[in-house]
Amino acid sequence: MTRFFEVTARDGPARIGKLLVRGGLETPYLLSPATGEDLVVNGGNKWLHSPVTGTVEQFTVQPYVGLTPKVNEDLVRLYQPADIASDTPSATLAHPDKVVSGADMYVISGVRSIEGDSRALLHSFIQIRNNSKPDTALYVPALATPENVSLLIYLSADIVDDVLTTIKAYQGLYLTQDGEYPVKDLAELPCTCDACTKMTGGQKSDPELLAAHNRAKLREEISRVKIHIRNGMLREYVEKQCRSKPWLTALLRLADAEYTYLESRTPTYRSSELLACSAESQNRVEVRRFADRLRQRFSSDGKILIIIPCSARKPYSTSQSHMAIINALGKYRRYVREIILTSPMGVVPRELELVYPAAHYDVAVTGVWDLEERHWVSGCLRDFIDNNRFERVIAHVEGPYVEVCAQADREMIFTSTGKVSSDESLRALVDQVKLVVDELAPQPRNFEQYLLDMFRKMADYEFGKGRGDLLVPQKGIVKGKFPRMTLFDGREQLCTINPAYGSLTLTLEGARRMKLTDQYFVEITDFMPRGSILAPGVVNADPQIRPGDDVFIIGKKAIGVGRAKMSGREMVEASRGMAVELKHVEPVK
Amino acid sequence: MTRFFEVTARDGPARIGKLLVRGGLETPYLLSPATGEDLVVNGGNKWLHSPVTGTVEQFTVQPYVGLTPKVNEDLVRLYQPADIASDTPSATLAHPDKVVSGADMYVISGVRSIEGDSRALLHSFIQIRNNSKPDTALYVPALATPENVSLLIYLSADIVDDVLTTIKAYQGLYLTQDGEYPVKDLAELPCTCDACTKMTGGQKSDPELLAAHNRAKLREEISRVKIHIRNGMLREYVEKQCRSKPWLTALLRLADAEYTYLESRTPTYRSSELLACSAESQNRVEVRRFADRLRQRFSSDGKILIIIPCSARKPYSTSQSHMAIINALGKYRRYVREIILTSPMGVVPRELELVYPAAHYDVAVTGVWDLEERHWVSGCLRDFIDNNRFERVIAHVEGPYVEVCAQADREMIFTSTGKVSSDESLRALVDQVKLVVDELAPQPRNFEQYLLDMFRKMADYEFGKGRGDLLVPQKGIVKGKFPRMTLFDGREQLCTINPAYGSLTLTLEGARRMKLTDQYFVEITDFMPRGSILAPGVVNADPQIRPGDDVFIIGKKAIGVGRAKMSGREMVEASRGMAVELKHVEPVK
Amino acid sequence: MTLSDIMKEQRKRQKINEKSPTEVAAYWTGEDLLDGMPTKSHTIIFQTRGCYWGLRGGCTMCGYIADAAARPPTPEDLLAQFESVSRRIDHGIVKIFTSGSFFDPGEVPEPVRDKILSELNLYADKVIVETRPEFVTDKIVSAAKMHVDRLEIATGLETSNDNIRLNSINKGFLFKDFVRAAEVAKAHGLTTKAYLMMKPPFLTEKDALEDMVQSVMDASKYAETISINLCNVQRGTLVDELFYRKAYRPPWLWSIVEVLKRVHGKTGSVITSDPLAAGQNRGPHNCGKCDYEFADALRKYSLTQDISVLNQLNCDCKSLWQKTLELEDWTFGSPLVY
Amino acid sequence: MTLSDIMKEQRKRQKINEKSPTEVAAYWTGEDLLDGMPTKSHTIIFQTRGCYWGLRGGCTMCGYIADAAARPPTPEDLLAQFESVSRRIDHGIVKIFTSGSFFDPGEVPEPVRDKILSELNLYADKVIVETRPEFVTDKIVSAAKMHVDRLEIATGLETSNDNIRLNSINKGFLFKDFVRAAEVAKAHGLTTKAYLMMKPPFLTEKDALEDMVQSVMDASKYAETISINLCNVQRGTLVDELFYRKAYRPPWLWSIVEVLKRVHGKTGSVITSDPLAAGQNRGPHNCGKCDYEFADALRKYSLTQDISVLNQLNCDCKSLWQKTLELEDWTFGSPLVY
Repeated sequence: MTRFFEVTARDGPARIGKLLVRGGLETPYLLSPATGEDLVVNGGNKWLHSPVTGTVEQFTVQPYVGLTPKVNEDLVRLYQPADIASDTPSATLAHPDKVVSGADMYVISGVRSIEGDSRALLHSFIQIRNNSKPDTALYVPALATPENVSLLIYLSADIVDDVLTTIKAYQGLYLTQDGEYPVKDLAELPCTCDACTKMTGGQKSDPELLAAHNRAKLREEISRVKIHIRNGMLREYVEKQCRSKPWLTALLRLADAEYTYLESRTPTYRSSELLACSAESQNRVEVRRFADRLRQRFSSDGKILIIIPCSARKPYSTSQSHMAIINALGKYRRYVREIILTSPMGVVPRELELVYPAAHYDVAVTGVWDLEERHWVSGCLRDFIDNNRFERVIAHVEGPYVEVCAQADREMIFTSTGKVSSDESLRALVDQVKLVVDELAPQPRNFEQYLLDMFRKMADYEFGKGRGDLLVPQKGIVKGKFPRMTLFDGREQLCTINPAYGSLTLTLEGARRMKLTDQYFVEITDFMPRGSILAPGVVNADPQIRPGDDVFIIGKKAIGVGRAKMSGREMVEASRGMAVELKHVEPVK
Repeated sequence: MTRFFEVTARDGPARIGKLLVRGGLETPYLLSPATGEDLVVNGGNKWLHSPVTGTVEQFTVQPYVGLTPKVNEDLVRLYQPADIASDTPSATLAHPDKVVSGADMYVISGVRSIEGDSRALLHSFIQIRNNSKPDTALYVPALATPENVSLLIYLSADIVDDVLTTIKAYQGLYLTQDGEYPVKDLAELPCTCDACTKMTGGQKSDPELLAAHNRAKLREEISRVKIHIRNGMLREYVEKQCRSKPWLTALLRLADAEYTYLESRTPTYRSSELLACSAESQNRVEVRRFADRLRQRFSSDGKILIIIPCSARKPYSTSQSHMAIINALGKYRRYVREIILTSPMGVVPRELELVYPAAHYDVAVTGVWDLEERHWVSGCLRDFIDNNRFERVIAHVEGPYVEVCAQADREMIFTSTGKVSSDESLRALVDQVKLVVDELAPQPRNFEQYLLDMFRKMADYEFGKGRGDLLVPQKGIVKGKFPRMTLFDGREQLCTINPAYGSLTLTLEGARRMKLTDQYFVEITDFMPRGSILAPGVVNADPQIRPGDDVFIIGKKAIGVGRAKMSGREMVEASRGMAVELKHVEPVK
Repeated sequence: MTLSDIMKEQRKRQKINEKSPTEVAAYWTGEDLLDGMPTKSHTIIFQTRGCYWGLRGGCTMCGYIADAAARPPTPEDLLAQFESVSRRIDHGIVKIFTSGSFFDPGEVPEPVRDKILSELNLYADKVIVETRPEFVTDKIVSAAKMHVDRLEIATGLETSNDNIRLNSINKGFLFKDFVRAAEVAKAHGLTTKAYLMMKPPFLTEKDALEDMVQSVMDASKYAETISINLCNVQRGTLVDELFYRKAYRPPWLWSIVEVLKRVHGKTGSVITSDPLAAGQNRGPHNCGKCDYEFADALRKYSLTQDISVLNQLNCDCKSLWQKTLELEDWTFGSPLVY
Repeated sequence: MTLSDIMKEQRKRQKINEKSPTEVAAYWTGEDLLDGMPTKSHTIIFQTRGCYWGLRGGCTMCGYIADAAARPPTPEDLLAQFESVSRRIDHGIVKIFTSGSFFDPGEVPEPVRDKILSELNLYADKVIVETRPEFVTDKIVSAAKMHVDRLEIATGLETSNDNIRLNSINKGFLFKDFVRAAEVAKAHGLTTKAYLMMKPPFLTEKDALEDMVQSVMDASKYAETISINLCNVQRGTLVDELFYRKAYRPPWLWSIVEVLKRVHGKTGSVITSDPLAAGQNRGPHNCGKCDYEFADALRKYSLTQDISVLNQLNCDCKSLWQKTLELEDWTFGSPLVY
C-alpha cells in the first residue's frame, strides 16, 4: 500500500502526481542531488554503509548493491533488496528482472548505463511498471537531460534528477531541449537564464554556472511536459521531441510496438485535439484503438455504402464538401450508409463522426499519401467492407483517395469525375445512387432513425456490440441541436452526446438499461459516494476500463454512473487517487 | 548590385549573413519594430505618406501599397513598386508574382495573411528567391513565432521581426518553441527569462511583460537556428521543429517536393553528421542526390555482386560485421563487388563508403522498415542491378533486408541463414562465392587495384562519369592509412581523400588531369587570387557547382583549385561574399 | 489594367439578386435625427438598371450593384416599386437610394423622379436622396427642389483623400467634385449629407482611422450631416475577395469610437454611424465579447450626439487594438489581427 | 545461485590461452624497490593446473585463470618452464606467480617448489611468491624458508573489507585469514606483501577510493609492502561482462593519486602501484589527455616513494572527477562517467 504518493492526472503512461511529504510535491519532480537536496536519502553501498533510520519527510533508500538493467539475472537475484515494510516514505532499487514489493518509490538502478539503448530502456520501464503498483512513484536516476526527459516522462518517470546535467556541465557541455553542444563552440548562448547572462558576461568556463544553466533547462522542459500532460497532448510533443536523436526516435517507435503498455494507459475520450504531424501518428493508440473497435464493435445494416473523403473541418458533416454531397443526395441519402476515408483514422462511419478522435484530429495535408498511409487506410477500408454486408459500394472520392480505394481491392463503383463536390461529380453520384436504390430497394432510414442509429452505434463503440440496442428504444426521441443531442425514452433521459469529449454521457437509467454489470462496472465498498470515488473504495472494476470511460458504479449502498479517471486495473490496485468522477448516484433500496 | 548585405554561411536555403550597416549586423536578424527599432524605415501607405529620404544606416522602404501574396495578379501589377536605384540601403516590397530589381532587401508583403497556408508560403519564398539576386536579404515581416521561425529561416528568411509575437502577447498568448498557450491557463511558466520571473512574481496579466517573454523566446530560437546552420544541421532541426503544427509539417513535406530549390542550395560534402530521425529524412536532398549520382555517374565492372547489410559504425568496413564478412571472403574478395544496403541511403557501393553522407549518417534502428523505406531501398537496389552488368547477385543479408532484396525483384542468391556474421552464414557465403567464381572466372582485383578503383569511383561520383579514368593512372600509387589516403602518379600528388568531408581534395595537377574546364570550373577576372576568391571576381561558373565542391579556377593570370563556398549560380550573380576557398594556385605562364 | 478593369472582372463572379421588377430592392424603417430629435425614418432602395459607375466596375467595397434589376425596369415598374411601399409612409424622414444615383436620369427617368418626390412631399418631413456628385447640377437640383420642400442630397464622398478615393475605392471623382455638388445644393437651399467610408481596402487600421478623422473635418465644411459607414464585406466585391484571402479586416469598433471622440464638437455637422453587421467577421468588430455593447453605443450616439455614451466604453481588447494601430504597418499589406 | 556459481557460468565463455606446457605463461623484467633502492625485478608466471579457487569460479576481476595450462602440467613440465627462463636471471628481485598460489601443492608440487626456490636462491637478492593465505601454513613456510634466504609472501588481500572481498570480489577468505598468514610469515622471519585491488565491481569511485585508503591503513599493520592493483578489465571475467554492459568503469587515475596522497607517510610500508593498461578504456584512466602523465608519475612514485611527483599532477578533468565522486551514488548502480 502506497501512502506517500498519489497520481492526480494521466496522459498515456505519463502522470502528474504528488509526493505526500513536505506538504506535497508535484511530480514529475526534479530531484536535485547536485545541490544537496535531501528529499531522497541515498543509503549507499550496503557493504560499506549501515542501514538508515527513515524519517517522515524523506524517501529513504536503504543501503543496497547497485546493478545495471542489463546484467545477468542471477546477479540480480543474488543482490536483490528485501521487500519493504516501512512506516516512513520508502524507496528501493528496482531492476527490470526483479521488483520487490512494498515501496512508495522505485528507483531504476543503474539506468544511466543504458542511455541510448532504446530497447533496454523501454523494457526497464515496462517491466518495472507491470510489476509494481500503479500508484508507486518511479524515479529514473542520473539519466534525464532536457533532450530526453519528455520521453522518460512519457514512458512514466515520476522523478528525475539533475545528476547527468551536472556531470555534463563538468564535461563542458551546454544542454538544450534539442541536444548538447561543447560550450566553447558556441558563439552566442541561446538562453536567457541567470547563468547564461553571467556566462555571456565572461565567466564562460565556470562549470557551476553551466550546471545551473543545464539544470534550469531541465526544469523548464519538465515544466513544459507538465503543460502537455495537462493538455492531453504529450504524445504530440514526444512525436516532436524524439527527433533529437536516433535513439529517441527508436524509443518512440519501439514503444508503439508495445501496444498493450500504452493502450491500457491511454484515455478513450478527451477534449484535446489530436495532431497527426508525423509518420508515427498513425501508430498512436487512439488511431489503432478506433480501428480495432470498428472491427469488433461496429456493424452496419445498410445495403449501399458510399465512401467519402475526409474534410479538414470536423465533424465532417459540417464541412462545405460534405454538405454539398449531403444536399445533392437529398432524399436518397436515407437509402445509403456513409463512411469517411481519412488518414490516419482509416475509416469513420458517419454514425461515429462525433466520436473521439474522429472529430478531434488534424493532419498535415499535402495531397500526397505515403505508402504506410495507403496501406493502413486501404486495409481499414477492406476490413470494413468485409466485416459488413453491403451489396454495393460506391466510392465518391478524388485524388489519392481513389488509389487507396483501389488498393482495398474490393468491388466498388467510382462516381467522381474530379473534385467530389463539382456539379458533374455530384450528378454522377446521385445518378448512380438512384440506379442502385431502384435495383436493390433498400429499407429507407429517415433522419430521426439515423439519429437513433448514431446513438446505437456510439453506444456499441463505447460499451461493446449489442449495448446500443439495449440503450436505444425503438421509439427513442432525440432532442437538441446537432451535435449536442440528448436521447430520451418518453420523458426518461438516457444519455447525451458530449461533443467536446467525443462520447456519450450516460444517465443512471441509460447505464442500467445497458446492463453494465459485467462490463464497464466499478464495484465499490459499502458506502454512499459523493462527488467522486477514490481508489481505496473500489473493490473490483472491469479491467477494460480506461480513463475517460463512462462507468456503472455498483455498491451495496448505492449505484451510479460516472467518468473513469483511471484504468480499471489502477482502480483495483491503487490505494490513493480519484478513481471515478461521479455524475449520478442513487441509494440502493 | 547589392552593397549592403553579404551571405557568409549557408545550410541549404538557410543562410547566415551580414547587414552592412551600423558596423555589420548578423542575420538571421530579429528586427524589433515593437520596441521602436529604426533599422528599417517603413514609408507606409503611399496614398497617405510622402517619399522618405534614405540614410546610410537604415534600410528604407519607400511608401507603398501593401498587398498580400494571394491577391489577384492584376492588382499586383497595378500597385507594384518601382525598380530601385538608391545610394543608401534600400528595401522594397516583393510579391511572389512580381519582384522589382535593385533592392538590397526584399520584404514579402502581407505574408502575415498566409500564416498556416503551407503551399502559398512556400510558393512565395521560391518565387521571390528565384527572381531576386542571391545576395539580397529577405525580410519576412509579422510572421515569425518561436514555433515557426526555424522553418522560415530554413526556407531562406534573413530578417524576421517581433510584430506577431507582440500582438500575440496582447492576445494573452504565451509563446514557446513548441506552440502557444493562453497565459491564464498556465499553472507555472516554463521559462526563466526576466519577464517570466516578474510574471511569476504576480504581474501575470501585463501584456508588455508577455511581449518581452515572447520576444526573448523568438530571439533564443533564432540563436539556436544559427547554431544549427553553423553546424550544418538545420535540416535535422526543422525535421523536428515542423512537428509543432500540421501546417509546418506540410510545409517541410511540400518543400521536399521542390527538389530543385533545395538541391541547388545544399552542400555536396560536409563534415557534419546526418541524422535520419523521421520519415522525411528519406526525402532529404543529400539522400536523393546520392541515389541520383549513383544512377548517373557510377558503374561497376564486376561480374559478381554481393549485397551486405549496413552497420551502425561508419565507414562500414571498419565495423565488426563487415570485418567478419571481409575476413571470411579472404582471397575470394578480389573477385566480387560489394554494395551495402541501407536506409535511408539506399545502396552504397563499397568504393563509395567514404563519400558524404554514406559515412556520415546515423539512423533510428528498430529492426522494422516501413513501407516507404522498403520501397525506396529496393528501388535503389533494382536500379543499381539494372544499371550494371553483374552476372550473379549474392544477397548476404538478414532480417528486413531479405524482404527488401526480394522486393527488388531481380534474380539473386541468398546465402545467410540467420545472422550474416554467424559462422554458418559466412560458410554458406564463401561456398557460394567459390562456386560462382569457379563458374564465371572473373578478373581478380587485388587490394591496390581496389584502392585505385575507389579513387576512380569517387572522382566519377564527384565530377562526372569518366573523370575517374582521367584522374587515376593505371599505375597510380595509393599511400596513407585507410581512410586517409593520397593518390600519386609517381611522385606527383593528385588528390587526397578527406574522410571528414567525405570527398576528394584535388591538387592542381589532379584537377588539370580531369580537364575540369567544362565542368566544376570557376572563371575569374584578370587577377592573381590569394586565399580566397570573392564573388565579384567570378566571371562565370558551372551552374552545377554546389557549396563543398572542389572546383577548378581558370583566370588569365592564374589557375587553381579550391573548395566552393557557394553555388555556381550564386558565384555569378552575387556581388559580395566568398565564392571559393583557394587551395592551390599558380600563375599562368 | 486599371482598378476598374479589375473590378469588372470581379463583378463577373457576383451573384445578382433576382426580384420582380415591381418590387423595391429593400424597404425598412428606423430612427434618425431630425433637427436634434430622434425621428422615424424610412429607407427605400429602388431596383434600377444599376449604378452607371458600378456597371463600369465601380467601387471596391460596393455590393449594391447586386440590387440592380436583371432587366432595366420601365418607368412603370419604378412607379410600381414606389407604390408598393408608399402607403407605409406617414411622416418622418424618407431616405431614397438606388444601387447608384437617384438623380441619374439613366437610372430614374425625370418624370418618375418628379412623381416620387412630389408624392413623398405629401407625407414626409424630410427627403434625402443619394446621388453621385456629377448629377448634382443646377438643372437637376432646381427641378427636384420644385417637388419637395425639404430635400437633402446625400453623396458617397467616402473620404476627403483623393488618392484613397481613386486608388483604394475606385470612386472616380475628386473631393472638388463633391465640393462643387455641395455648393450647388447650397445655392438651391438644400442641405448636403456626406457618406464616408471607414476603412476602404489596402489601408491599415491606423491609416483608416486618421483618414476618417481628416475626412470628417474636411467634409463638415460642406455637409450638414455626415454618416460614417463602417466598411462591411459585401458579397462579390473586391473587398470580399480580399477578405477571403485574409487581406482585409473590417474596422475595429474601437476605431470608429476613436474617430467620433476626436471629431466630436469640432464640427458643426451632425455625425452618425450605423454599425451594420457589427460583431460579425464580415462587419466591424472588436474581440467578440464587447461588439454588441459597442454597436448599441454607436447607435445611441448617432441618435443623441451624446459623446458620454462612447466615453464609457471599455474592454480588455483595447490594448490589442492600440497595439494593432501601432504595429499594423509592419505587415506591409495585410491585417495584423483578424 | 552464489557468486561463485555465476563466476563459473561466466568462465565458460572465457578463452583459454593455449601454450606448450613447457613454456611459462609470461616472463618479464622491470624495476622494483628493494631496501629503498630501485632494483631490477623478474616476474615469472608459471603455467599450472590453475588456481583451485578460480576453477571453482574465483574472483570477479581475475582473468589469470586463462593462463592455466589446458592439461595439468607434469612436474617435469613445470621444471622445464622454470629452466626456460632461469638463465635470464642474474640478480635482483624475482616475483613468482602462478595463475593461483605458488604454495598450493596442487598447482606446484612440493619437490618442484623446493627445486625452484633453492635454484633461485643462487642468483636472486629476494624472492617473492604469491599465494592465497590458506597455503601460508607453518609447514609450507618453514619448508620454503629452508630453500631461500630472503623470501616474501605476497597475498591478494584486495581489500580489508570482508564484505567487499566476499561479495564484490568473491575472494572467499577473510581479513583475519590474511592476518593469520602474515603472522605465520612473520613468525618465520618472512615479510608479507599485500596486493590490494582498487575498484572492484559494484562500487562507486568514491567508495572504492575510501575502501582503498582504509585497506592500506589496515594492511600496513601486517605487510611490509603494499601493491595497489588498479582494476583493469580482463577478458572473460565478470568485470569484463559488466564493462561490456557499461556497468563498470576502471578507476580514475585521480583516485589512486588521491589514495596515495592520503596514506603517504601514515604507514611504515612501502606502497606501490603499477598502472597497468593506463589510458585505455579497459584500464585505469582519466580524461584521455593526462593519462600518460599520470601513469608515469605513479611509476615514479612507486620507485621513489616521493610524494612530490604526485602533488604536481593537474588536469582540467579534475573537477569532473571530483563531481563524479560526489554524485556517482545517484546512479544507484552504474558508472556516472565512462
